[in-house]
Amino acid sequence: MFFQAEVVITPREGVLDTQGKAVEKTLTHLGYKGLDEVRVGKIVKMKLEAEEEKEAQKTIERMCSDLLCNDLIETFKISVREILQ
Amino acid sequence: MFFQAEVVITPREGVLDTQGKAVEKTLTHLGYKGLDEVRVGKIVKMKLEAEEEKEAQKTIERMCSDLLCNDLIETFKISVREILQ
Amino acid sequence: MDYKSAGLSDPEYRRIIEILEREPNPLETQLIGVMWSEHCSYKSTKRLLRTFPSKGKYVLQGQGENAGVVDMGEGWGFAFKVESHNHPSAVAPFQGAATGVGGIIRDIIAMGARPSVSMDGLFFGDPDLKKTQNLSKGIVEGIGAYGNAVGVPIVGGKTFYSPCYTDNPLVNAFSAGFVRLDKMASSQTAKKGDLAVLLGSKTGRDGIAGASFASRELDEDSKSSRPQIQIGDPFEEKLLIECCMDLLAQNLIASMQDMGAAGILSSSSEIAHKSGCGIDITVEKIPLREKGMAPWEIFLSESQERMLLIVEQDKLDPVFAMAAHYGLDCAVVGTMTDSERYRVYEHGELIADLPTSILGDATEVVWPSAEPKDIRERITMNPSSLISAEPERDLLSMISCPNGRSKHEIWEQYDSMVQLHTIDGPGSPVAAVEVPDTARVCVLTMEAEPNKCRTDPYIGASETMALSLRELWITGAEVLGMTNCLNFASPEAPEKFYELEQCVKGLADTCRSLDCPVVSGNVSLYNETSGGQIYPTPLVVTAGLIEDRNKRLASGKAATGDTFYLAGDLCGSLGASRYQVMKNGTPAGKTVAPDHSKEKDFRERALKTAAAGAASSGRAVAGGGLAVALANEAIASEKGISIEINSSVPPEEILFSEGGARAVYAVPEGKEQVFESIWEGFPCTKIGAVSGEDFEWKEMFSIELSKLKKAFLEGCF
Amino acid sequence: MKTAVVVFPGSNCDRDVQRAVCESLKTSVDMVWHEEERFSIQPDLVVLPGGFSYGDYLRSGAMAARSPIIKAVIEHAERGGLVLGICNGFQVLTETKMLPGALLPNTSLTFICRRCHVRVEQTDNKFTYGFKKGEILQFPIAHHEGLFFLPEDELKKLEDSGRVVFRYADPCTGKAGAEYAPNGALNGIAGICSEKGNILGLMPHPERATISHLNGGTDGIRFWDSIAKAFAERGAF
Ligand SMILES: Nc1ncnc2c1ncn2[C@@H]1O[C@H](COP(=O)(O)OP(=O)(O)O)[C@@H](O)[C@H]1O
Ligand SMILES: [Mg+2]
Repeated sequence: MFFQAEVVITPREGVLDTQGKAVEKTLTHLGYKGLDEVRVGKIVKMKLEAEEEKEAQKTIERMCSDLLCNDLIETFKISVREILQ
Repeated sequence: MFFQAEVVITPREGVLDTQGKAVEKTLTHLGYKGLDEVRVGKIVKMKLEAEEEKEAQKTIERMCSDLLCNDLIETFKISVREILQ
Repeated sequence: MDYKSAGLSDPEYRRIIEILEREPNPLETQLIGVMWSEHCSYKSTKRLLRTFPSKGKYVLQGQGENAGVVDMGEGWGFAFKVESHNHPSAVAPFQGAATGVGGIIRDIIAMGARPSVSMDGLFFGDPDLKKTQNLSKGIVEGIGAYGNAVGVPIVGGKTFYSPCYTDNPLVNAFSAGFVRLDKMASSQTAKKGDLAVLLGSKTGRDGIAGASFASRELDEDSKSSRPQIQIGDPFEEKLLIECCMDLLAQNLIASMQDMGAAGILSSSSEIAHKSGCGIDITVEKIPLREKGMAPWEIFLSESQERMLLIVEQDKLDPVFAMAAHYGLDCAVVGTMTDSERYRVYEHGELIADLPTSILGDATEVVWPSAEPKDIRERITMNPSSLISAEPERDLLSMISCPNGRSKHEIWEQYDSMVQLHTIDGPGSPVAAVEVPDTARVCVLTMEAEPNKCRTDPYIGASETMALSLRELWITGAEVLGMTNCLNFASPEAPEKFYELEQCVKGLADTCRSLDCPVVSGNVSLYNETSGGQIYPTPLVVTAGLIEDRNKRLASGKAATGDTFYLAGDLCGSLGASRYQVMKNGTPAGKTVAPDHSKEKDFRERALKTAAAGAASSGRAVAGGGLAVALANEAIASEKGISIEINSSVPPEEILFSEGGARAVYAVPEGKEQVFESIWEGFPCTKIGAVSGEDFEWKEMFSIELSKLKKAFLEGCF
Repeated sequence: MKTAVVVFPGSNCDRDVQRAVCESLKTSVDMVWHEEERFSIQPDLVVLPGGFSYGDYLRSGAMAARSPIIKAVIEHAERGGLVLGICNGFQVLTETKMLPGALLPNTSLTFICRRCHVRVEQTDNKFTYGFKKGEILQFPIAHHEGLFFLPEDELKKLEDSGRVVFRYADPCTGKAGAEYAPNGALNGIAGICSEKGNILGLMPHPERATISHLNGGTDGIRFWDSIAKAFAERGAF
C-alpha cells in the first residue's frame, strides 16, 4: 500500500521563533491588524510504501526522531493517508 | 470573531526542491526504503481577528501574495477555523 | 515550429535553409534559434569585442574560453570572468542572483581551477523606493546564500544606485580561481571516440529558453512568458567543485564545459565545434527530473549545477566511481565523432542533424549607430549650481549618501574569509588574496562609472578603466589583465548602439595604451523597460600581482606621525562627479579624459613608491574626490587628519572634483625624502598630516572622527 | 597531537582548519570522509569543521549528525578524546546531543560575517587551559544560525556547572553578555564544553585568526597553542 504523509514541525512553545516574529512584524507593517502568535514551522511531505497505515505512521514517527525533528526546539504532528500508487 | 489560520507553502510542481532532495537522500541512507517525492515546505500559523470566516480567508490570501509566498516557485494552501479568544 | 517564435529573423531563416540545403525540422529550428540568440551568439557585439587588445605577457588563455587565464607565477594560473544575471534577478531577485553566482563559478571550474574568490557588481534603482529595497534585499540574500554555502569568499564588489536601474537592476557576478598550469582544462580538446558525460543535477524544466529571454527587453509579457524559474542548489555545486577537482587531479577529464545558457545544447555544441569534432547525443540517456519532457525542452533546459565532461573510454569507470563517492548523478549521453555534425538521436531515430559550425557561427548583426541628440545637453553643466556654500555639510552628505556610504550592510552578509586566503576583503578599495603556497598576492578591483559613461561614453569608459588600473598600481601590483561585463540597453536603437560602441572604444584604447589585455567578458543587452533605459554600464574587473606580500601598499593604514601628500593634479573635473549628481539630480558635464602618457608616468612612480616602502598607506582619488578619499582614509585608519591647501580654486573643485591620475599617500617620518624624490617632476603636494581626533580642513571645516564615521557607517549625520 | 578533521559533504572550512592546525602546531592532519565508520589512525583531537554540511538544509548540522563517522566520534569522546566543533561543527555537536542546546537563526535573520570578540569564561577544560580567565580574544564569525538556545532551567544548569567557555564581549570594557552577541545568543554564549571538558563547540572561527598576514587576526594561534599545552600537560584521555 502507498501513503501520502505530512509532518508539520513547529517551534516549541517557549523557543524563540525569530522568523515568526519577523513575519508578524512585517505583516503589521503592511497594514494587517489583529494578528497574534504568528509561528513559522516546516512541513515535510512524502510518499511511502507500507503494509498498512499504522506501520506508515510508525515509520514516519521514527523518521521524526531520527532526523526530521529536533525535540529540544520543535514538536511535530503527523498525518498519513492512503493513496493509489 | 477569532480565527486560527494555517498556511502551508510548498515548492511548485517541477521546481527543484533542494531541501527535499537532500532529506530524501539522507532518509534513504538511514535505511528508510520506498520513499518518493519528499518535499520540504513551510507552514505559517497565526491567530487573527475578522468579521467572519470568509473575510479571514481573504485576508490570509492577501498575506500570501503580499509576503508569505513567492508565487514563482511556491504554491500555498490555507485553512482557517474559528476559535474562542 | 514557427521560426519567428524561435527568435529567428527572415534573413536568418533563409540563411539556415541555404546552409542546410533544406528546411530545418522544428527541433532544429529551436536549437538554432537559441544558439543564434544575442545571449549565446554575441551577434551584435562580436565585431566590437574583437577590438579589445587580447595579448599580454601574462596571458595564458585569452577570450574564447569559459574564462581567461593569466600567469601568477610559480606555476599558478588565475582564471577569471564576470557575467551578468540581470534579467533573472529582476524577475526573481533571490534565485536570479543566487544562480548568477553559481553559474560563474562553473565557468571557473571548467578551466580546471578551484573557485577561490567571487565579487558582485550590483546596480540598484532609487534607494528610497520600496521596490528597490525589496529587490536589493532579495538579490543580496541570494548572493550570500549561494556564495556562503558553496564556500567561495566574496572579497569585494561594487554597489551603485541610480534611478535608471529602478526597473532594471543589474547583477554582475565575478568569480576566479587558481589552477596549476599543468592541470588547466579546456573546452577545445575533445577527440573522436571520447564520451560525453553529464555530471551533476538532473535536467528539469528550469529556465527553458532563458537565453532568448535574456536577449530582449523586459515587458509586461515577460511575466507570462517567463521560463520556469531556476533554483540554485549550492550544496550540489560544492560537491560538483570537489568532484571536478579530484577528477582533474587524476587526469580523468579530456575536456570540459559548464552548462549555462541553453544548457546541454550550447555546452555540447560548443565543445564539439571548438574541438573540431562532431557529437552524437542520445536523448533518453539524459537523466531527467521530470516526466514527459520533449527533446527541445531537454536541450534548452537551464537546470543548474551540471557540467559536461568529455572522458576517454577507458577512464569512464574511475569517473563514475568518483561521482558516486560524492553522491552526484553521472551519465554517458553521447559520443564525440569526426563528422563535424551535431546529431541527436531519440530511441534510435535521428531527430536533429546539423553542422556543428551552424550553432557556433551566427551571422553578425550590424546595427546603425548615431550620436545621441541630447549629447550637448549631457555634457553641459551649470557651475553656479555647484557652489559649495557649506563644505562640511556637503562632505557629510557625500559620505553618507547611498553611493558614498559604507556597504557593510551588504557585504557582512557574505562570507569573505572562507578558504583562508583573504588578505584584504570588502571595504578596501582593492581586494587582495594569497596566491596558494607562495608569498605572492593577487589583487583585484571592480569598477564602473555609469554617470560618467552617460555624459560621455568614451571618456567615461576610459576613466573606469584607468581608475581600476591606478588602484592596482598604487598597491604596487603589476597588471595582468581584465575582464568586463558590458551592460547596455537595446542595441537596436542607434543612440544606444553608439554608446555601446564608444564605451568599448574607450575601454579598448585605454587597455591598449596602458598594457592591460582583455582576457574574458560578457555582454548583457536589452536592459530596458517601458519605464526607461539604463545608463551605459561597462563594469571592469582588473587583476594584478604583487610578488612579495610585504611590498604591498594597503589603504587605511595611515599612522600617527605620517604626512599626507596628494600625488597628481590638485583638481579633476566636477563633470558627472558624485558631487555634481548629488547637487543636480542627474549627471551632467564631462569628466577628465585620461592622459595616457601621464597615466604611465603615474604608474612608474606609484610602483616605485610601493616597492620602496615609501608610504604607509595609499588610496586613489575616486568617487567623491579628494575630500572623500581623505575622509575614507581617516575612517579606515581610525586617525584624525589635518589638511591645509592654499589655492584660489573654488572649494568644491578642490574637495570633490574627480578624474585624473591622482592618489593620496600617507608617508611615515623619515620617508619624506624618498617619497618626494620618486614623485619629483610629477605634480605632488604636501597637503597635511595625521593629527588629532578630527578630520580638519584648514579654513573649511573640522569634523570629529566619530561623527564622520557615523555618517559613513550609518548613512546619517 | 594527532588531529583528524571530519569532512561532510558541504563542509567548507575543512581545509582551512587543516592548514591552521598544520601551520600552528606543525603536525599533520588527517582528513576523514563522513562515510568512514572509524578512524584509520586513532586521533587525539577530532575537529568537526565549519561550513554548510548538507547545504544546511532542514536544520544546520542535522544531517551531518546522522553520518556513519559520528559513532566513532562519540566513542572517541566517551573515551575522553578531544572533540572540537567550530560553527557548523558546533551545530553538529548539538544535533548529536554531545553538547546541549540548539543554534537558531540569528535575530537579524541574516548571515553575519565579521570579526567579533569573546571573553574566556573558564579555563578548566582541555581547550582554554592556556588562557587566563577573563581574557578577550578576537575571532571572526560567519554564520546564519548562531543563536545559542537552551530552555531556561537547562541553561541555568549549564551556567551553574561552569560550562560556558566563551561569551561575546566588548573589547573596550571587558564586559560580556547577551547585549554583545551579534546573533542574539542567550546569555551571549559563543562556546560551551561538555561536563568532562573534552568536547568544545563554538560559533567563532579560530582557524580564521591563525595566519598572521590574513585579515582575521592572530588570536587563533594562541587558541591552538592552548590546546597543545593542555594536551601536553594533562593528556587527552
Ligand atoms: N556588493 C558588494 N559586495 C561586496 N563588496 C562590496 C559590494 N559593494 C561594495 N563593496 C565593497 O565596499 C567598498 C566600496 O564599494 P563601492 O560600491 O565600490 O563604493 P566606492 O564607489 O566608494 O568605491 C569596496 O571595498 C567594495 O569592495
Ligand atoms: Mg570602488
